[in-house]
Amino acid sequence: MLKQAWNKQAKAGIAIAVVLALALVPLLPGAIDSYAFSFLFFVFIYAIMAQGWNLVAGFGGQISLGNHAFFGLGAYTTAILWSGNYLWGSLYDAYPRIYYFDPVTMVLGGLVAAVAAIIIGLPLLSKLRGDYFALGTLGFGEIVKVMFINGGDFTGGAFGVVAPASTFDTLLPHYLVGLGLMVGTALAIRLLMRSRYGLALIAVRDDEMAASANGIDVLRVKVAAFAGSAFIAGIAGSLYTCYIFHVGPDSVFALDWMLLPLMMTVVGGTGTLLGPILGAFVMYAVFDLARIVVPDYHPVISGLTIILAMLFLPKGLMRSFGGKAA
Amino acid sequence: MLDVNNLEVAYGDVGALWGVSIHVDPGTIVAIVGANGAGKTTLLKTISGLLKPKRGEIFLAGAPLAGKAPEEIAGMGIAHVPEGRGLFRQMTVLENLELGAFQPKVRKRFKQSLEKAYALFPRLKERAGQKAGSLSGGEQQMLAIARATMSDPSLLILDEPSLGLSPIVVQQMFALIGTLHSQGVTILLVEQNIHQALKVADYAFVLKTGELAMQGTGTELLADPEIQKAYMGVLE
Amino acid sequence: MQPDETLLRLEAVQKRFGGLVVLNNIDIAVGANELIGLIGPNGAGKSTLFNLITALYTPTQGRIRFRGRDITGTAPHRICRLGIARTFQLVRTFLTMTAFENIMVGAVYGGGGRVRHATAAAEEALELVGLTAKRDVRTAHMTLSDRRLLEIARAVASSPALLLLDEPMAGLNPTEIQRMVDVIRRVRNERGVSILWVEHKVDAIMKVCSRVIVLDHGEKIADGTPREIVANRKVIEAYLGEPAA
Amino acid sequence: GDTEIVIGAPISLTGPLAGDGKEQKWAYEQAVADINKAGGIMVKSAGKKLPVRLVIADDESSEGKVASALENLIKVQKVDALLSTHSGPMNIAGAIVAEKYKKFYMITTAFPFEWQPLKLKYSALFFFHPGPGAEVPFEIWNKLPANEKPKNPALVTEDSPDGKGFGGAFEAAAKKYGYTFAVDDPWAIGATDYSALITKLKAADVDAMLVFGSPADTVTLLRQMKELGFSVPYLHGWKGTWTGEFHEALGPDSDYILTDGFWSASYPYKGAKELGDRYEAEFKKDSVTVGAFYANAQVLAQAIEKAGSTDADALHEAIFNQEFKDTVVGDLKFDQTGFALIPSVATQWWQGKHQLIYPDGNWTYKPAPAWDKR
Amino acid sequence: MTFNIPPPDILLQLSLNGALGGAMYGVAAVGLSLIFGTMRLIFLAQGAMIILAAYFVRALFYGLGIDPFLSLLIIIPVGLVVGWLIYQGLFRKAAAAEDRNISLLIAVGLMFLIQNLMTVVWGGNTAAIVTSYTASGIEILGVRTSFTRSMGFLIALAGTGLVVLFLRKTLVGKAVRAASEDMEAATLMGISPHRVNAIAFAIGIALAGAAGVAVATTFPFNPFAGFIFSLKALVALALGGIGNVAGALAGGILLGLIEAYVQYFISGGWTNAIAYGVFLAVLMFKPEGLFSRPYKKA
Ligand SMILES: Nc1ncnc2c1ncn2[C@@H]1O[C@H](COP(=O)(O)OP(=O)(O)OP(=O)(O)O)[C@@H](O)[C@H]1O
Ligand SMILES: Nc1ncnc2c1ncn2[C@@H]1O[C@H](COP(=O)(O)OP(=O)(O)OP(=O)(O)O)[C@@H](O)[C@H]1O
Ligand SMILES: [Mg+2]
Ligand SMILES: [Mg+2]
Repeated sequence: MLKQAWNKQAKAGIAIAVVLALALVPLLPGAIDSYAFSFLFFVFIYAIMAQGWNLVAGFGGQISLGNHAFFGLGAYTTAILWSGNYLWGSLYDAYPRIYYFDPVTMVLGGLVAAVAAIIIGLPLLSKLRGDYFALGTLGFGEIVKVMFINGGDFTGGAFGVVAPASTFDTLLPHYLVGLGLMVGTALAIRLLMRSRYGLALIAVRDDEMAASANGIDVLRVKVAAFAGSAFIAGIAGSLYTCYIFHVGPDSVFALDWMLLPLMMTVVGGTGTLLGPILGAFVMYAVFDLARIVVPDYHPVISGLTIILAMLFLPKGLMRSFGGKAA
Repeated sequence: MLDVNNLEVAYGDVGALWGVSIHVDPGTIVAIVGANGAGKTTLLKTISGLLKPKRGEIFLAGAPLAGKAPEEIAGMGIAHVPEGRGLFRQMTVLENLELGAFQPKVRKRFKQSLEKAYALFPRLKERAGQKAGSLSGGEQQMLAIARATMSDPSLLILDEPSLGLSPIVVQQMFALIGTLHSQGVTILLVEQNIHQALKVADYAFVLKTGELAMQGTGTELLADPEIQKAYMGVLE
Repeated sequence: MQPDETLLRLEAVQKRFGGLVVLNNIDIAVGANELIGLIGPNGAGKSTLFNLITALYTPTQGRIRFRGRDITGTAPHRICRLGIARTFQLVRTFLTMTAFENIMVGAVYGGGGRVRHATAAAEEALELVGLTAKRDVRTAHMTLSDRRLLEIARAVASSPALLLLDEPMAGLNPTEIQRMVDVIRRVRNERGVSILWVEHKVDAIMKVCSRVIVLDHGEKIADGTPREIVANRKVIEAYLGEPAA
Repeated sequence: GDTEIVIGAPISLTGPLAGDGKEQKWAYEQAVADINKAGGIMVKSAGKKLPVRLVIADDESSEGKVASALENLIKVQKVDALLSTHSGPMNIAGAIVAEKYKKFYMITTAFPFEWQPLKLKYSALFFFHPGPGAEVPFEIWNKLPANEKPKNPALVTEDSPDGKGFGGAFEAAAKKYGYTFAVDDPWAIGATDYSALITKLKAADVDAMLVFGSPADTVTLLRQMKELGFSVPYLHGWKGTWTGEFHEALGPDSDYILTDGFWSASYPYKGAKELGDRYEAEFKKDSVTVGAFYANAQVLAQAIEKAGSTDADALHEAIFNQEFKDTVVGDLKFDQTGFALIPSVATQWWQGKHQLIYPDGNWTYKPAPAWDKR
Repeated sequence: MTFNIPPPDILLQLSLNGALGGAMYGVAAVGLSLIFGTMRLIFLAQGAMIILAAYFVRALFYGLGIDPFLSLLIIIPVGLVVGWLIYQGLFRKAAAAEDRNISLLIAVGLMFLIQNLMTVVWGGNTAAIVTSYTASGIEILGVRTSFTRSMGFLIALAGTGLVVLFLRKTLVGKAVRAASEDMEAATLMGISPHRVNAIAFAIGIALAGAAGVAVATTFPFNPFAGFIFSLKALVALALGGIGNVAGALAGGILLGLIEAYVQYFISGGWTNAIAYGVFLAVLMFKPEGLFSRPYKKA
């Protein structure tokens, strides 16, 4: 008991220390222009995505293979609002500075994804369970991609949408917003899991029939988790657009945006709060290192790493080294 | 037939059995009784290889079972009807019975075994083409036992076979245990229905929180005041 | 019985799976604060009946009324919130949760209460079944009998008017059976809950229940006091058999 | 740097486009080696000739990964200027990153209709324009005798940014030259069955096809046309038809097929033939692209010399509105948007070789007979 | 766009060629179905295995002069062994674990690994085989169609038939189904669950080998061409009903028909969207697949 309490406190302490350290990184001389800085920024994006996947799959027990579609929806929403000529014209022309991480645009990116998740989640989740749901979401991802390719001028077709990059001058705000969103997502999920909603989510994961017999609206809980996961993915997509300035179907609807966060979560520890973040740090570091050290065949190394991690760390880092998970 | 010496089993760090030894003579019915959580299921699972013991040894007809996989142990003639029945719910009743006779030794006698099983459980014959998962609780238990007899085992392990059975079927089941016994099958029986179990058993062991508390012939234990007090409390 | 006292009423309920009629033309009425035993051979349709009442299945014919209101086709979670709670034949606890969290699910969602209020209800329910000492144990690590008790506590925590128990004594030894009997009596007496109780431990049913309903092959074949039931030839033939000893 | 000039390039070393990436890498390496052989680049600010070092980062054949590759080149490798990778969408992604970090990104192989609207300051592009490029087949048709002129031409393209862009250009050109397409249909990338499309073409009595697609898709289409006994006298391919693999996968069936290209070793320009010979010696086949990549490096080197530094603004001044002479693609004249046009090439496959038809063809076009008469 | 009803000969042509093309998805789906049905694993590396087999066929053809269809005699046994080894080496441990994500990710890792190893060994360019019968046509029902695709169809039919017989009729086949459902119970029957999983994997990979022959003789391919096969095979799998092996082949053929009709009547740009739309609709409204009979009592 005592040991457990200490363990918990120690974990929280380490987490706070790491966040503080990350927040202070920009103060180091030369840090902002270093590769490590953009490396960390990418880690944040993947950690947010992983966190979103963990919400629906780790805590909710519904394996979604369609989170890349929500990422893409968030990314496109941001890019279209910001550079297109829809609604009230180009946001960028109207407000030349606030388009970066404009909270309204970002939340809209998340909302569009969440609404899509509700529209697709209601029929899917009321009909499909387990593997069938996983397959369904995979199909959904492909459909969204094809729809965007065929979306005409509105989506920029197969070419996509470009936002003006000329005003970029430093990665600092990206870094800070990314860090803030990563920490914020983790805190939000922690709060959520301690609320009555978290109770219902775990109950549904453990036994749907018993959950419904105890008064839980199973479909609503599942759809809400799916939509929450999509919201997080949409925000991550929005953040990515602010960095990349060009969204196209092949880049933001790439399966990587689903597979890598999934893998990071499993490596870190499915159904744990810090696992997805830890997994994102470790795995992205491995991939990036491989890319720099052995550029000609780094995917081979990445593939091997995934296999080895799954063979030898199937429970995830958090559970293998961090004692029992929260 | 079966010798268990000084068995110790744990789930992770949590011990479940401490130094349990039992002995089963060929052709007898041996009952293991005890409260919930006493470790009865744990003992049976360890014998059939589903759990690995921390310490101790198990011999079947003199052959050590240590380190053997469950399927190998099954091949040596142990049939285990597990607590949760372990039916193949998506497969038909008939297919379940066929798989009961999976081992090469008994495949040839499949037809006779099937008739024998149907004779014991006519309900199963009616349901032969139905998915096992759609049977009622009691029907499923019947199927599980019938399936175990298909392999013509030398040692039949039953974990709470009367669980969820109606009184008539319970009676039939104990009669069946008697029949199998008279055919020379050795039976290791775990039961909550202590009265019935001790009545059919030649010998019985009482487990208490993972340790052997008592042993004796069925009649001895039935008469024991301790046992009566502890496990057969009359309803008020 | 007065109609307004009737809590649950099944009217000519039928359930078919494909061509197989599992329940046929069942009429059952459960009054307030009754403790009714439901017995019958394996496959008679007892669990199916429960699944119909809690809306996990929908009847192919007939109506189900609760407090006079037609609840046929209502979603399972609403049934619970209306005041019908149940346990399962194969225990279904939330395995990764602690005992207390399990009960909280019933208290918060079934009881429809606020979290603070629900906490008190959950503690009470835990106390009622005598599991207070196991409050923070994960149910994956609990024994079968404790999980059965826990299921009852979880159901009770949702403050039901009607509780459906599906073989709560299966797999329990006599001592534990006695404990279970006590719990069931307390639930009925202290909480004023009506209970419909499926069980094969006939002696327990006969001792405790005021009324017993017998199903056989999907038909209701008897409905009466325990005394009437044990003497009913049909029931003896179909189910009880001649007294063993 | 003061002692050397570091030039970075994202290249598809892995992933589906790794094959093309290998060719591109070879071309850049040749160009840098040749520059260094000549003593390097004269840089005014250093006051001497500086050697060039080429560093490469893998873009994994993915638009999304180009950004990471460039972050790596700019921040870890500290490159002074950049050369492009080789597909349109990836180069757009790359140009945007370069714009962010104010490093000059010298591009070839991207379509101006994708790049020009971005109005980027720190990248320049030379390539053929699908506008004039798309006119090539019509120019060729105009010179054909009346009985060989297509009556029912068809346009079939893959469903990709380039495919769509090109499709649009073809449609515009057809209008200009007075042709209408009897069939105008895209196919999904990686489609395995083209029988429905072929049935459609057959039903429309098509006698000429303009095809834009990857090598694998184009080969599958052609094979299936043969299987179904459908052939057209004039079949002109873009992107998928010029590689050696195309010829290998079709064998003699590749004869008569016309293909695009943006370079030819038979160009009269300085160094073209020599580069072509080197390529043939190394890879045992000819190429219709490596010259463009080689020229890309030539342009950047000349621009650095002109600008006297690798500063992005200085390079912008040195390239926009300027002319570059004697590259292996000839003279390049960049306009005020930073775009320079190179001619589009049309060749006809004949016994495994590209025979130049347009421009200035020394080879006369042969219409394809039916499959069983070849 | 106009919806002219085409003449019957064109319809026949569309249908025949669509069906033959779809059988390719079918072969891929049958192997996937077996692995999915027994291990509940979405084996995303199946497409990569098919391409690996195609490269192997090519090496046998150009290296040793072995005819691609004849090389089935080598590919199938090798596939069986490789499948067995892959299971024992990579999936044995994961199959016992409850977390299904782990085996999914191992499959993803394997896919990355194989794709990129192929790139390293054979380069990323398109590869192909040219034989005497490449691109030759034959007449079926008065309709001209591809010889190699017809052969692929036969391979698909034979492979599926054998697998179905194995699962339905043999005791080992039933054991494969049993172990996939309840591993612990299966062991108590004397069934070695790992052995039956390995059998399922071996057959699955052998079928990928057969599909590889069909692919190599028909299409040019590159190391990354397999993924689309995996996706299409998944669609075919769902159309046919998950775990329904014969249905997987039928699902593949149906998918081929859908694609052909969409390409002809609407536009090639929509084939994928419509195919995936049908896939979703089937999952939702008929999750047991289009070809499974509703359960009837004896
Ligand atoms: N999978 C498991 N993990 C951890 N502990 C377990 C596990 N299974 C059983 N136990 C514990 O081991 C002890 C013995 O359990 P076992 O199931 O053998 O008892 P039993 O005598 O069969 O009881 P019952 O009559 O309820 O079936 C109990 O304390 C139980 O909680
Ligand atoms: N989903 C289903 N599909 C087909 N048949 C079913 C289904 N559910 C139950 N049955 C059949 O309905 C009958 C009644 O089953 P039920 O589970 O209600 O019996 P029960 O009275 O609870 O029996 P027990 O006492 O053995 O638990 C059985 O014959 C069973 O096979
Ligand atoms: Mg037990
Ligand atoms: Mg029941």
